[in-house]
Amino acid sequence: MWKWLHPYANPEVAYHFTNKVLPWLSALAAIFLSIGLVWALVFAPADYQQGHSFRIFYVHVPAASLSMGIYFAMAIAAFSSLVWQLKLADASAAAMAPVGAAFTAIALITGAAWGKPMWGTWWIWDARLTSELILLFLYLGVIALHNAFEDKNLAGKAAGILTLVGVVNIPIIKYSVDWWNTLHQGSTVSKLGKPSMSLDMLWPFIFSFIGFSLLVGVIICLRFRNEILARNSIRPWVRNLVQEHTTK
Amino acid sequence: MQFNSFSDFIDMGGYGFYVWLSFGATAVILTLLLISSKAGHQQIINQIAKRKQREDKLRQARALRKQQNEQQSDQQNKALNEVTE
Amino acid sequence: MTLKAQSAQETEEVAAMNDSNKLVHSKLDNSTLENSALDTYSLESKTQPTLQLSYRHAFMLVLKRDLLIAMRHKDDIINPLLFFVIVITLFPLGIGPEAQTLSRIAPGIIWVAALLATLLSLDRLFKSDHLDGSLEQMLLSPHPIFLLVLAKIFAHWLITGLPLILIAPLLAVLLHLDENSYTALILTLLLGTPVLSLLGAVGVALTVGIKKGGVLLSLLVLPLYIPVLIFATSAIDTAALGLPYSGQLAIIAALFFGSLTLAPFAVGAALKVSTN
Amino acid sequence: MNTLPTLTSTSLLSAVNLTCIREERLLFDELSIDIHAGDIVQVEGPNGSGKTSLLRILSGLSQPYDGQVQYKGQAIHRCREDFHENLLYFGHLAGVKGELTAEENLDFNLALHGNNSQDSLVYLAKVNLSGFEDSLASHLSAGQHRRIALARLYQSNAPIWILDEPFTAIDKQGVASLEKLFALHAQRGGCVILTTHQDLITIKAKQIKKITLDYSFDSA
Repeated sequence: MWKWLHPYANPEVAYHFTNKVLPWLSALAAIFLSIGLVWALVFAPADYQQGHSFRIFYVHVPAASLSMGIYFAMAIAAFSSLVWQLKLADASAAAMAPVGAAFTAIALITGAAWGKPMWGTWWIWDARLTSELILLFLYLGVIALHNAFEDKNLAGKAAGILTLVGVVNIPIIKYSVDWWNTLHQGSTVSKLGKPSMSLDMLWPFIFSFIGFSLLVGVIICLRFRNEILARNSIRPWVRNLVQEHTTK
Repeated sequence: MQFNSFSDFIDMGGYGFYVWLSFGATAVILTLLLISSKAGHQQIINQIAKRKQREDKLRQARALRKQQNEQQSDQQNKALNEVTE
Repeated sequence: MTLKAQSAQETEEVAAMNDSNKLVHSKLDNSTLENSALDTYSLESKTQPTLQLSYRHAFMLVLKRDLLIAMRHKDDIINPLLFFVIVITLFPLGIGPEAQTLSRIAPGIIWVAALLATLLSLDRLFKSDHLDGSLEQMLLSPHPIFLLVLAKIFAHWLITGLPLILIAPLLAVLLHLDENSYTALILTLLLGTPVLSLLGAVGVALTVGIKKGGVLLSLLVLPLYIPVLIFATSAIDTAALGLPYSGQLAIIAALFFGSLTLAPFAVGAALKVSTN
Repeated sequence: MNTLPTLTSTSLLSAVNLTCIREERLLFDELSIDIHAGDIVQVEGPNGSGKTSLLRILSGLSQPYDGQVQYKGQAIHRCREDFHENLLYFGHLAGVKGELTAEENLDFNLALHGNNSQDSLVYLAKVNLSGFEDSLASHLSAGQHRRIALARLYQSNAPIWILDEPFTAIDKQGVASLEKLFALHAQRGGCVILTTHQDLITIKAKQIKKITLDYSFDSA
């Protein structure tokens, strides 16, 4: 596996590889997202209890699970960057943080917008929303720490350590918040239960979920490319590339 | 098709505001992120180009100084030679 | 045998050198240089067998030094404590003096104030050492970094955590905390404040090299404090109802041992990055 | 151990293909150095050329962008404790606490690095600090701080000395006796790696190996 991976550990190769992959990934993301979202907005049936507000589900749930997933991916990247000194893993972790933060913010906003008609209030200290809020803080911490260092390599290492500390803490935080929530839960709060999803609800969900995941891939690739350039700015291949771009 | 008319679609059975708020906010955030990530590429390239220019200038200045120093020392040597002669 | 030969050789050499040095140095030189050469050998041969002992030695060394520094610089102990007291007295002024309301929110207030006071005092954990270069020297010592870090964190807890615990019952009186809750309050603080110091140390270690790290520190550290806050306040609440709260205590203890084993390594790694 | 004859043949400390990038500037690229027992190495270069960075990388405080530092042929992060036992690093910052007295500072520094701290008063006298043993370091000057830190050199049994500007804020007589100490240390089979703005006076130029760092913008 290492032999296969090795050429991709070269920044130049990785840069050109991402460049090649990007158009395909973008096209796929566009196709899946448009199918998924149109299906979700227009063709999917309304929930018998929640009516058309249920359509928020097709954005909220993918965003929430992706926000968690990106953090774990970031932690894996941070781990391999710290343990095996993979500079590219470091760059990819740096590329992921803002994307994860954006999806956490989306999950929070859509959660609030869904909560208003369901619970009658924009914000409720629901266990899932609360953990999502704390996850946003963790993301913001990683991003802020990253920006605080001038040297990109140091920034990556520091943010990596914080990410790992965070990833150990996430299950604990999630458990504690769940526990806190059940302890303090009033009787009026009705949780957003897991509705038994019929197939005509499941398919648009699958499509939009894949679409969002691909979109995450696209944005991460875009940012990854930038990070590689920024980290290798003194290398001749980057200099040549810059020459090509500026003389155009 | 779940809606009879376009206005029905916009209304979303009374939940229009919330549904469109969610989808709108998502679209705005993701578009902004996408644009800034895409623009970042050109930004970084410009930055590197600028730094390269600066370095070129510095290198030129340094080469020039070296030349001048050499010329000066040459002249001094000549002067010295003349004196000793 | 070879050792002997070497040491003989060494002393000869040193003696020879001392002759040449005599002009500059005082009489003392001869004896001390010889001493140092002899020490060299005794130290080299000692390193292996006393390794275990030297772990404890290193820990005590750093602990004693930090406590000594704190004793000479008492503001560091007193200021966070004053902060803790003042924040807590602000709450009744902001909320109103009704005993019922106050006793309802007392656990939360005391714990949030304790979090903030710890946060305030965290800065001194590594900052001054980083600024005057003693942190570098510690990282370059032959002792494992986690050990030195642990000693520093323990010293920090003794200086800031312990006084909080001692003064907390007094403040609980001001807030009309339920009488059943006092032991729970002390126990949660006893188990919880070390967790605050340990997790906080990770944050400080990450931000110590940054010029304006103070605000950033709170952003990094406070989310990590949430579990401690939740379980500690819930334990106190449960105690007020007269119910057993050993479950929450057990979880806080687990958090304590978890952070005790993991945090020093994270701190060590972070310090290496910060001094880079 | 300092005078083990086998040590003189193999290199004590070696840098292999070091590359250092600071604030997106290339300070040095593919730098390789071999330092043997008995060497006195002087790192030269204009301000900002990476002298301090090099010394910090050699001591293991900083990580290079690329490359490796080896102690007796082993990467230093693989033999951290062994390497640090044999290393004395003296940086820009003296590592002296203002809240402690001169003697306490020296004692702590010595003990931290596993050296005997019994004779610390004698060493303080050697750096002209007798009479100041019991004064708090915060009452002393910057030069005195540096001298407290340098007093460690007299008791160090570490063969590798890495000293960043050891002569800053030290008077002439102090410099002379430090130079003597370096020569003695090299003779005993240690090595000294140092940066300094002034030339070494008493040590003959022949004995000194020089490494010149000159920041070049060429990025290959």
